[in-house]
Amino acid sequence: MSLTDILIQQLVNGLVLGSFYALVALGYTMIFGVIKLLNFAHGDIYMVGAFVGFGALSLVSGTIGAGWMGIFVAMFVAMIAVGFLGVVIEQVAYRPMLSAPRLSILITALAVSLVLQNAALALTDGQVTAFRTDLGFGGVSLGAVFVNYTQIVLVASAIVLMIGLELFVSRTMYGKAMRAVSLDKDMCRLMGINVQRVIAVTFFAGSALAAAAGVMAGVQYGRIWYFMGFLIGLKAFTAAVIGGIGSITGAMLGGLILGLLEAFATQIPHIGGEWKDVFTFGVLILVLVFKPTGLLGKSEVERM
Amino acid sequence: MSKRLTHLAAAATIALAASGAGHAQEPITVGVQVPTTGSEATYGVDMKNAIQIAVDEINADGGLLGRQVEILVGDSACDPQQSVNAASKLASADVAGVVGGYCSGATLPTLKTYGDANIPFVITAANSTKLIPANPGNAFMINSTGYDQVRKAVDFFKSQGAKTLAIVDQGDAYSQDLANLTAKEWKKAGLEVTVQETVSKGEQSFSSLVTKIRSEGADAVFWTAYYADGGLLIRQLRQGGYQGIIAVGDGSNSPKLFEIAGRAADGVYCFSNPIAEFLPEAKQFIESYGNKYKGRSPGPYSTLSYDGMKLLGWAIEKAGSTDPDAVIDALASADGEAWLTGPISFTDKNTLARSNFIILKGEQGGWTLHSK
Amino acid sequence: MATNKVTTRPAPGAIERLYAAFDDPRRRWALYAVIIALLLLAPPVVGRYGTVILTNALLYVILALGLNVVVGFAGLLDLGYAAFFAVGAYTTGILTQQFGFNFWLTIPFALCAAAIAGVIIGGPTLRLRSDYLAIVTLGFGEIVRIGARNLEITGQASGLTGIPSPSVFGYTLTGPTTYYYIFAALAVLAVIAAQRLLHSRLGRAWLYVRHDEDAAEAMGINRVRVKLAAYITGAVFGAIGGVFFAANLGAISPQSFSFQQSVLVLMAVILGGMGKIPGVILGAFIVILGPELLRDIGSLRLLVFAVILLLIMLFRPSGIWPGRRS
Amino acid sequence: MLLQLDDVVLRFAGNTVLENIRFGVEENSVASLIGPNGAGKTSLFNCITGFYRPQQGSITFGGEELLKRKPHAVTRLGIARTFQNVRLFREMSVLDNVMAGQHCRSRAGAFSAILGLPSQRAEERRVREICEECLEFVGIADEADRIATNLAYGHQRLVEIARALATQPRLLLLDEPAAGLNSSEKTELVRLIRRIRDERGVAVLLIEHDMGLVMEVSEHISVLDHGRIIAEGNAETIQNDPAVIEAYLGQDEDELELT
Repeated sequence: MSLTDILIQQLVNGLVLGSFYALVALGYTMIFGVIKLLNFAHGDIYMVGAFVGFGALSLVSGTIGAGWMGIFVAMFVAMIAVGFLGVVIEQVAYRPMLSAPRLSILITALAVSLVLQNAALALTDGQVTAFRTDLGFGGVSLGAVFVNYTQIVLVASAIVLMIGLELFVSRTMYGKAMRAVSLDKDMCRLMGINVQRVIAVTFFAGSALAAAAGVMAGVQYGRIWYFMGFLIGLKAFTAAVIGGIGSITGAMLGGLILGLLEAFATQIPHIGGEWKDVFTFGVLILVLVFKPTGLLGKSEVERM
Repeated sequence: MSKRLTHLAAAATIALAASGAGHAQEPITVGVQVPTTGSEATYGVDMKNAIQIAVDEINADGGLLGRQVEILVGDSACDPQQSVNAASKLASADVAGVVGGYCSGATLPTLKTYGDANIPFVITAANSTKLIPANPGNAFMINSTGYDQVRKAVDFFKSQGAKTLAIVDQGDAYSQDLANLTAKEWKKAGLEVTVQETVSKGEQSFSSLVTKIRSEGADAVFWTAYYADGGLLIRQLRQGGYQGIIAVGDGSNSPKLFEIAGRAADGVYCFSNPIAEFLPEAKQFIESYGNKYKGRSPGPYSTLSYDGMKLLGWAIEKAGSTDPDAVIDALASADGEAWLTGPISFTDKNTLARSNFIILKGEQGGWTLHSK
Repeated sequence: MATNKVTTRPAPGAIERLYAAFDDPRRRWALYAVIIALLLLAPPVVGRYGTVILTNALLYVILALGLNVVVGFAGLLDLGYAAFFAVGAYTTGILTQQFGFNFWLTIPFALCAAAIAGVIIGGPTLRLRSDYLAIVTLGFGEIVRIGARNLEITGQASGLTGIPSPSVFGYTLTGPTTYYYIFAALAVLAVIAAQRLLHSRLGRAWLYVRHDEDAAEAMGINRVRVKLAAYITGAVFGAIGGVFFAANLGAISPQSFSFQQSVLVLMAVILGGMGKIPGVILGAFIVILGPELLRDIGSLRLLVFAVILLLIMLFRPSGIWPGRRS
Repeated sequence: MLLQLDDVVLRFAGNTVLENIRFGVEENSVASLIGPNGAGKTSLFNCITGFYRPQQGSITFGGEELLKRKPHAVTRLGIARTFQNVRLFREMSVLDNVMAGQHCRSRAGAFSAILGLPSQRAEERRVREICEECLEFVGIADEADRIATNLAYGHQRLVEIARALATQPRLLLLDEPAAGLNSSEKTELVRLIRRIRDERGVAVLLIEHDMGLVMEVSEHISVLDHGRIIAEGNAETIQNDPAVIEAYLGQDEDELELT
C-alpha cells in the first residue's frame, strides 16, 4: 500500500469508528444538557440495544431474512424498546435523585450501569453471542483501499439518524423545549413547559440512538457481549467532551475526531496498538484540564 | 445415650458391609480448579465434566486404594484473586490432589497456595511458560507448554513459505507470553515480525489494525489469544481485504470462532492440544460425555482434564497412599503412561516431555485435522 | 436532608442497637475488646479457607477506609481507586524482585509513589466538576492498568511472580494464618487512623468541602489543597493494602487492578454508608463474604450486588449503617 | 482605610453588574451597603471575598491587593463573611461548624493527626477554646453540641456570625443579617454588631434591607443602584438624598422600607 492508500484507508476506518462514537456521544450530550447528569449507564444502553436487536433479528429472520430488510426492522424495534428503557431508567432511578447531592446521583448512575451489565452477564452466562446476518463481505476497491458495503450502509444510516436528530432538535416543539430546558429549567417551568416530559423525551431519543449504534455494532462486528458498552461508553464520553458536552453538533464532531485520532494513531509507532486506550484517556484528561468546554461548548460564568 | 450410639454404629457397619468393603473408608476428595463462572465458564465446565467422567470410571473400577473418589470444585473465575480463594478452599478441604487450572494468569498465584499446602497439582490446560519458574515442585503440566506451541507455529509458518509475520495478542498472561516467544523465535530464524500488537479484551474495531497489517505487509497473521475476539479479528482481516495466512493459538479452539467469524474462518489454521474428535482413543469418551451431559460436546481441554484425573489416580495407586510427597514422587516418575492424549512423562521441570500440538484447519464452519 | 433524619424512626433493629453501643463511650471499649478478641480467635475456628477469605475482607477494610476518605469524607467520586492499590503492590514487587530490596524498605517508597500518583492525578483535575472528576479517575485507573500490562518492568500481562516473603527477625512470614494476623493488625491501624483523621482539622475540612464548597472557601479553606490531601491520604491507604497484598500472594498481575476492583471497593463504601467508619467496615465484609456465601447462584451474584447497590441509593442513600442522631 | 475599592468593574456575559465602584471601610467602624434588589450588593461582596473576579479596578485590604486572590486567601488576610441565605454545614454540630473558621489559623495535617502528636492535640484544644469563646460571644454556647441546621433560624444566623468571627478577622461582611429575624432578635443583632466593633475591634460592613437597623447601627452608608454608588454619607445625608429616594421609588412596594 502506498502512503496515500494508507491514509485514505485509515480515514475510512476512522469515519466508520467515529460514527459509532458519535451516535453514542449524542445521547451523553443530550442527557447531560437537560439534567446535567453524566449518565454512566449510557454505554450499557448501547449494549442492551445490541441484544434487543439480536433478539428482534432472530425473530424476523424466519420471515424476512437477516439481510438489510431484517436488520433495519431489528434496529427499529431496538430503538423503540431501548428508548422506553431509557425513559424507565430516568423515571425510576434518576428522577427521585435530581435534588439529591451530586455524588448520590452519580453513584446511582453507576449502579444502573452495573445492573444492566450484570443482568446481561447473568442472561448470557458471560459468553459472547454471535450476531449472524446474511450480509456478505463484498465491497468497493479503489486501488488498495477497500471499503465494505456494510460499512457504507452503516455510516449512511448513522448520518441519516444524526440529520434526523438535528431536524428534531431544531424544528420540533420538543426539540426547542429541550434546548430551552438545558438553558434554564426554572424559567421553562414558569413558561408552562412540561419539563419532566421534555427530560423523558430526551432520554428516549438518546437511548434510541445508542441502541441503533449497538445494533450496527452487532451487524458490523458479528459479536455482542455484556461488557461491550464499557469501553465505547468511555470513548463516546471522551468524544462528547472533545466536542463540548451539551453541544449536539459538538458530539458528532467529537465522535469523528476521536475515530480519526484512533485510526491514525494505530499507524504511529509506540502510540498505536497496545497504548491506544492510554492515548484516548490521555486526550480526555488533557481536554478536560485545558479546555473543559471542548470545541463547541459554551463556557459557564467564570467564578473563582 | 452411649447405648444408642453403639446401636447406630452397629447399624452403620452393617450397611457399609452390605455395600461392599471398598466403601468401608472415607472417600478420597480430589479438588477441581476451573472457572465455572465468568467469560471462560464454558471451558471450565467442560473440564469439570470430563474429570467427573474419569472419576466415575475410577469408582466403577473400585476406586483408589479401595476408597471411592469424589470431586470438590473451586471456581477460579479466570481471576487471580478468586482463584486464590478457590485454591484455599480446596487446600483447607484436605484434598488428595488438584486437577485443572485454566487461564494461566489465574493459575499462577495458586501455585504458591498449593505449594505452601504441599498438595499435588496436575495442570491440564494452563500452559504459559511463566508457570514453569513459579512451580514449587508439586505441580505437573500435562498440556504442552507455550514453548512447544511456538515451535509448532514457527515450523508451520516457515513450511507455508511465510517470510513476514504479524502477531496479535490480547494483553493477558497466556496470549502475551505466546506472542513474545513466537516473535523471539521468528526473529531468531532470521525472519521479520512486521507487526506485533496487543489489543484490549472486548475491543470491537480492528479496522485500523488490519490496515496497519496490510500496509506493513505480513505473509501470515498469528492471533495468540482467545476465540471471542479472535473471531472478530479474522472477520475484519478478511473484510478488510487481507489475503495471507491466518493462524490462531489453542485458546481460540472453539466452534464459537466460526459463529463469530462466519465464512471468514474457513482456511484459518489452529494450533491445538489433542481434542477428542481427532483422537481415535477418545471415541468412547465422547460417547460417555454425550450420554452424561446431554447436548454438550467435550470441548478443547476435556481430554487433557480426563487424562489429568486418570494420571492423579494412577499416582495415588502407585504411591500406595494419599501422602502428598509420595504422590508427587509418583507423578514425577510417570513414564509414558497413556490414556486419551498420548504418553505422559515429565521433564525435570515437571512439564510434558513431548509436544502434543496438532494443527487444525477451518473448513465449512468447523475444524478438520490438518496435520499431527 | 438533616430534618428527615430526626423524624420518627422504626423500632431499633440489631444494627441500630449495635450502633447505639458504638455511640456510648463506656460500652464502646467493651465492644472494641470483643471485636479484637473475635479477630484473634477467628483463624482456628473458621479453618484455612475461612482464614483466607477473612484476610481478603480485612484487605478490603483497609482499601474501603482509604476510599472512604476520598468519597465519604471529601465527597469526590473516585472510580480508579485500584490504581493506588496497584502502585503500592507494583512498587514493592519491582523493588524486591528486580532490585533486591528488603521488603520493609519498600514500604516508604510505595507510600511516596502513591502520594506522587495522587498528586499527578489530583493536581490538575480536582478543580473539575465532580462528574468529570469521576470519569477522569476512571481513565487514570485504566491508564495504570494498561501501563502495567504493557511495560517490561511490571512484567507485562503475566505480572510479577516470586515476590519474596518478608521476614521479621529471621522468621519468614508465610502461610494464610500469618497474613491473616498481619492484615488484622493493619486493619485495626487503618481504623484508628481513619477515626483520628475524621476528628482532626483536616477531617473536618473534608466534611466542610463536601457539604458546601463555597462556604468552606469563605471560611479560609483552600478546597483544592484539602481535596488533594484527601486524595493523597486515600492513595496511601490503598498503597499499604497493595504492598501487603503483593507480599501475601507472592504474585501480582494487572488483572487484580481492574475497573471491577475499583467498583467493588466503592460498593463496600456505599453499602455500609459513606463517611461512616463502622459502616464502611461492615460494607467491606459484605462485599467479600457475600459472594462467597452466594457462590451457589453463580453469575447471578454480581447482579444481586448491583441491584442492592441501586436500591440502597434509591431508598437509603446514607447506607446500611444508621445516620447520626442529634 | 482598612478596605478600599477603586474603579471596580464587573461584567457577566456583556452585562455590567458593577461600574466604577469606589468605596471604602474604615478601621473599627460599622458601614452599610444598601440599595434595591439586583443593585449588585452581593456581587460586590463576592468581588471583595474573591468569589468573583472583576475585569478591572483594585481592591486593597490593609494595603494588600485582593484582586488576584482566591476566597480562602482573602479570608486568611482577615476578611470574613456570612451568606444571604444561611449556609451552615449540614449534619454537623454547631461547634464543628464554628471550628471551620479556625481552619486557616491552624496547621495540623494528616500525618500529625494520624500519629496524634502532642502539638496536634494542643492545637485541637486551642481551636476548641477559641471557638467556644466565639459561641459564648454571640450567646449560644449552650447549643454547641446540637446539629447546626436543627437550630432556630435566628440562632443559625448567630452560628454563621460565630463561624466568621472564629476566622479572627479584621473586617466582617454581613449579608442581610437581619433577614427573617423578629424585632427582639433585631435589637440583639444591633447590640452584637456594636460589640463586635467595640470589644473585638473588628470593622463591620453589612448589606441590609431593614433601614431602621441600618440607620441605627451604621456610621457610614453607601447606596448602590444599577451597579453604581449613587450616594454616600451618614444616615441623615442618605435619608435626604433625592437620588436615593428616586432609586427606591422605582421599586416594588415591598421594597419601600425607607422611612
